[in-house]
Amino acid sequence: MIKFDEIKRAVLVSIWFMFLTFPIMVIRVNPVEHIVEWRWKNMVLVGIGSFLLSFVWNYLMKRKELGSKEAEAGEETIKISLFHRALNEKKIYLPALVIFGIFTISFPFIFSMYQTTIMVTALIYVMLGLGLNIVVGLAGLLDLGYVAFYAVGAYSYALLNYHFGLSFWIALPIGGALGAIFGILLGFPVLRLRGDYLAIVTLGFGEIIRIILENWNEFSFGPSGIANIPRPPLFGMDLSVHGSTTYIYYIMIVLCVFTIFVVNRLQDSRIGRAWIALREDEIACQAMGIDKARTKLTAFSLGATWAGMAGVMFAAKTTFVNPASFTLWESIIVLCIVVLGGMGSIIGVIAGALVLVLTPEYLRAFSEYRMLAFGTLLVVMMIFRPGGIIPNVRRTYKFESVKNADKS
Amino acid sequence: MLKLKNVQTFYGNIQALKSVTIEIAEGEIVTLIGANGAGKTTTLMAVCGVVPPRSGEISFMGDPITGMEPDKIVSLGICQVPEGRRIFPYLSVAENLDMGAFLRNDKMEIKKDIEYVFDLFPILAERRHQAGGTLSGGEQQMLAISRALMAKPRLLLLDEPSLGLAPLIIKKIFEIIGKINAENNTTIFLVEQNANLALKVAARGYVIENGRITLTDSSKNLLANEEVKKAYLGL
Amino acid sequence: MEPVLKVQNLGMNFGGLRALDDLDLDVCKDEIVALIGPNGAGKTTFFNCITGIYPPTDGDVFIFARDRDMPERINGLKPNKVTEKGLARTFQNIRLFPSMTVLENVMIGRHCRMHAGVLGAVLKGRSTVMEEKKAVEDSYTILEKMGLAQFVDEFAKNLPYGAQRRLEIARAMATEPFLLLLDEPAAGMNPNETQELDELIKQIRDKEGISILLIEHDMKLVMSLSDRIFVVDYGKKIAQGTPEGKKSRRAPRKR
Amino acid sequence: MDYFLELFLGGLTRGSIYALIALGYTMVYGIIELINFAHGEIYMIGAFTALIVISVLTLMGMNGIAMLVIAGVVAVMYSSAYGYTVEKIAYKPLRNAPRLSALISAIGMSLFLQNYVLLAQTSDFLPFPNLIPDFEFMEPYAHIIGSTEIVILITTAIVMILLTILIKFTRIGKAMRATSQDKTMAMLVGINVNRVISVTFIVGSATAAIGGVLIASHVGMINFYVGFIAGIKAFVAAVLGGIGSVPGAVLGSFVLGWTESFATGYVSSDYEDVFAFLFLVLILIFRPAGILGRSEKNKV
Repeated sequence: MIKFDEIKRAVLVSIWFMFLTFPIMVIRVNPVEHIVEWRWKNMVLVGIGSFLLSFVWNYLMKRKELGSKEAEAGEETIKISLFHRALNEKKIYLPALVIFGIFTISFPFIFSMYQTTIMVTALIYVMLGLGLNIVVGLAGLLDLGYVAFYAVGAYSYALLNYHFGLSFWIALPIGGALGAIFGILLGFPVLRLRGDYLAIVTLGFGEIIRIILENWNEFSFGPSGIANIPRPPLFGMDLSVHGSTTYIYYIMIVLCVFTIFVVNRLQDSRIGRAWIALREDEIACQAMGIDKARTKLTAFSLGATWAGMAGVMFAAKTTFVNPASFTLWESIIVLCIVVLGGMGSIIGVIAGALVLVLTPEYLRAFSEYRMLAFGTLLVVMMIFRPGGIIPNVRRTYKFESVKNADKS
Repeated sequence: MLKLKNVQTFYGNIQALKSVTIEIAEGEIVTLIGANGAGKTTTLMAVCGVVPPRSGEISFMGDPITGMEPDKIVSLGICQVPEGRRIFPYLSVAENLDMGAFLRNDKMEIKKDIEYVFDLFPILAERRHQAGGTLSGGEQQMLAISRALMAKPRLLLLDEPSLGLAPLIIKKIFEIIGKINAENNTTIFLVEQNANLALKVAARGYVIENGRITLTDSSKNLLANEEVKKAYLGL
Repeated sequence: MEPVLKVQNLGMNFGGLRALDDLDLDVCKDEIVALIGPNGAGKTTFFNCITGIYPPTDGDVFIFARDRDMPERINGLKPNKVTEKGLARTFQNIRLFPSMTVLENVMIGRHCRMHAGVLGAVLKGRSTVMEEKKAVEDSYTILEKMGLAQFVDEFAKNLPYGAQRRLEIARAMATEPFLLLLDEPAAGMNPNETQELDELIKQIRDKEGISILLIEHDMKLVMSLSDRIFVVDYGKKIAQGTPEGKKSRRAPRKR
Repeated sequence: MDYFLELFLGGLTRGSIYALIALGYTMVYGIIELINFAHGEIYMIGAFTALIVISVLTLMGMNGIAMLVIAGVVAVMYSSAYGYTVEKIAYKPLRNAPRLSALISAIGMSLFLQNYVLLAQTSDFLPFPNLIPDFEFMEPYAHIIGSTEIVILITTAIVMILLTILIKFTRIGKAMRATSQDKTMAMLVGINVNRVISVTFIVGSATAAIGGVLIASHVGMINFYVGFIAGIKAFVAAVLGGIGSVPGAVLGSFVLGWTESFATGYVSSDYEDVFAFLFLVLILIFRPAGILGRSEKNKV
């Protein structure tokens, strides 16, 4: 039943939005030719649209409140853990994993090269997301300049190849190592900074790297970038474009599995515990004998290592790098992947990367509106599902399970 | 004057208050005692509307105030001195007092009341231009009480005024609490962990355990009660 | 009696404020020493100076570690280094890691006695696995001693208040200290819990051989526990003595 | 010397504009501890609204400084309305959520507003008429400072003074200060915290709109993306000064303005931003909470 109050509210909302959008939606100006175009139709659309959306919004808000009520009554725990229980239930997750594995392996043969290329991009973002997840999700350090390390990786392959003819397989670890070194370089001065100060300094660092790449022509060839970067070779064979895309796809799969493996191990280790403790209380952490500086630097450099390797992959995939690929927006998108997917949750970050990279790609049909939709998605997700797509339920150390394992 | 009926509140997944019922008459000093985390502070925050109850009713002077915005509740004459004092650290003592009178417009009266609280706590007059954050714990407690008095409350809620203070200062603060009640007929609802002190100044008391009121009686009887003695008086 | 901690002429300035002034204090082996005084007297600042949270402006802090006969100066060391040397502390307002389990909290205390690095974590070799297993066992043993074993898998934030205070002590003990610094351990405890704490602290001293320096307002607890008492006010030491001698003298200065 | 003075005044002008935008950042941050990423877009919408009003009024035959004033007033009105609405939709439901969630929501809002203007208007740069006449008395100094710059400096000064009065002496200003220090306590003394937050967004958006109109007439063109870049700069300025501090935002803006101006003038314009960011990093190393920021001493 829709109540009178709600209708009144919706009418007010719709009037407010008609007023709000009036100059920008209705009037279009062309100051060059002195033309002013009046689009009254838009006003009607905004009015009707906001009238209807007001109901949807109210309904969702009510459900959100109800949802949290249920959670408080202890029902939500069952709902959440259904998914996580599935993860722990061998009968369910093993077959799922097998099916998923077969699907991933056969992907390039089922779908077109175009699809494979998109998937490679998505996988690069999976890697970036998992790397940033170490910094933001585990250690709780807000890094807005993550793209800098991505750029370091990409340019190190491009430049090493250009000057010394280094091959992809040598450049990959070097890119990772250079990323780590830059991570430490950035980490040192910002160790004392907290929260948003850290965010802005890392942001600045990202911009500095980009601007230097753009302007230092002798070093980086400026805005025009470096072209003709070789794709990864396979035993000296020259692969066709199609073949090498498939090849890169498999390299990416292997790298992603490797990343997941490493991040997973790190999470459950002495260092992983220290990160989480550091996120919760720095002072108590130090009082417990944890070296704050070292622990933070480890997080920074590990995160940067993955960005560096992802950068090498990016250069190898596109065969061309220029500074325009490493803007602040890239950092923001990677951060969105981590938060939207579910901070600290590996599956969540993977899901986040796939959603955020693939959605805009497949929304190309509505290309004009896709960024608008993307922005809306971010806002709506954060309001109605703040934990992310797959919220992290941290595996805690269960003492009994350790004990039982001893006996068996 | 104040009535809580079957009030329940939640923080996230945890139920903080489980069906709390309390009644306070005008002019009384009533205390609520209990252990850390039993729900004392939550009860006060529920009355002030900061933690709105999920169910149950709260009424003040016969009118329901459940779910009202905190600022509306304050304007009715309910004022709280919260746990940990919560002085505005970068405002001066005078400005802090000014904030207490935020909802009032009677400049002359406000001036008089400032004189009154300076009379109660002369040390505050000395420090009127000092930033609130630089005061010592005891001075901050005095300032917090004064700030609440600046609102001319009909019902004053005090949350652990003795917390972290040296015994002599505690004694002084409790004397003043009695004085405020006697001089202005201000009703006082006192939450304390220091049951001994609280039951001496209050006429009646409630005991809260794990979000439930488990006992209510006159202070005299509570002081004599074996359970209370064992758990809260350390005898 | 051989000392484990010796503090000489310790001074601390915050801007123009002299928070600590020429403070001397020492703790001997197997001793429980109490530091008392009114609010704002500088007790917690004293703790912070010793444990490296603030570097003291002047004076010296010496420790006499078990396995070394030479005193060691620890002024200005980072807090984590101080902890490594064998001084562990708790906080006035409990600072646990709320969304880690009880066991994990104690395991964080083990951190500085463990060695596994990034590579160890990734490769998960034999030594890492063994170390991890040992850390779990050691932590559980400490929890048992502190009477917290039943909470082992609970989140720290869900523990009752008294248990949180004890967990903080357990976490500090996991760092294998020779001196434990307790900042108002009984604050906010009811008389029953305080009684239990009294026994617990004595046990830690007697069974573990850990010396204890504590700040406390609850005079009953101080009198029952401590071998010696130091009284500070305005950052200065104004008296020191043993509990019996203390009682006859007047209570600390009023404000 | 003239060159130095020119750069100095140029830096001051830049700084003034950064300050107008940075104030919004810092005020919002002071109250709800949120980096309002969409703040730059509010400024851009202010500039666009002004351009639309000017175009319409020009068609109706109006001209000169009166038109600029009308455009400015409408821009301020609309920017405030947008700021208010953005807060209600994207931030208020997240009041108790983790801070990172609110930040992502702000980023989403920023993206939305950019593309909203892009779709409803155009992606091209549009020329923005400079309606500030060349003052005759400025003639002898024209090589050092132009009329537009003078107007910018004076307007900024007036806005700053008004804002200081608002925060220091008015009732709502006191409520703002109290809210920024302790939200729960502010509620307990009877402050309507939601209203204070709304007012903060409105005031911050209004100053941003003034900045938007001024910079648009200074630079002479706008597009949907100008808000993002200016927003980042202003944010840097706010952090430089100590985010949450109003005088800090102003000081940080001037410092940033001068750094850029001198770096451009004496070194190279290519690396203007590099210098700005390096300077930021340097200052934060020595003063981790910014020039005038309160270094939060973590109570142990």
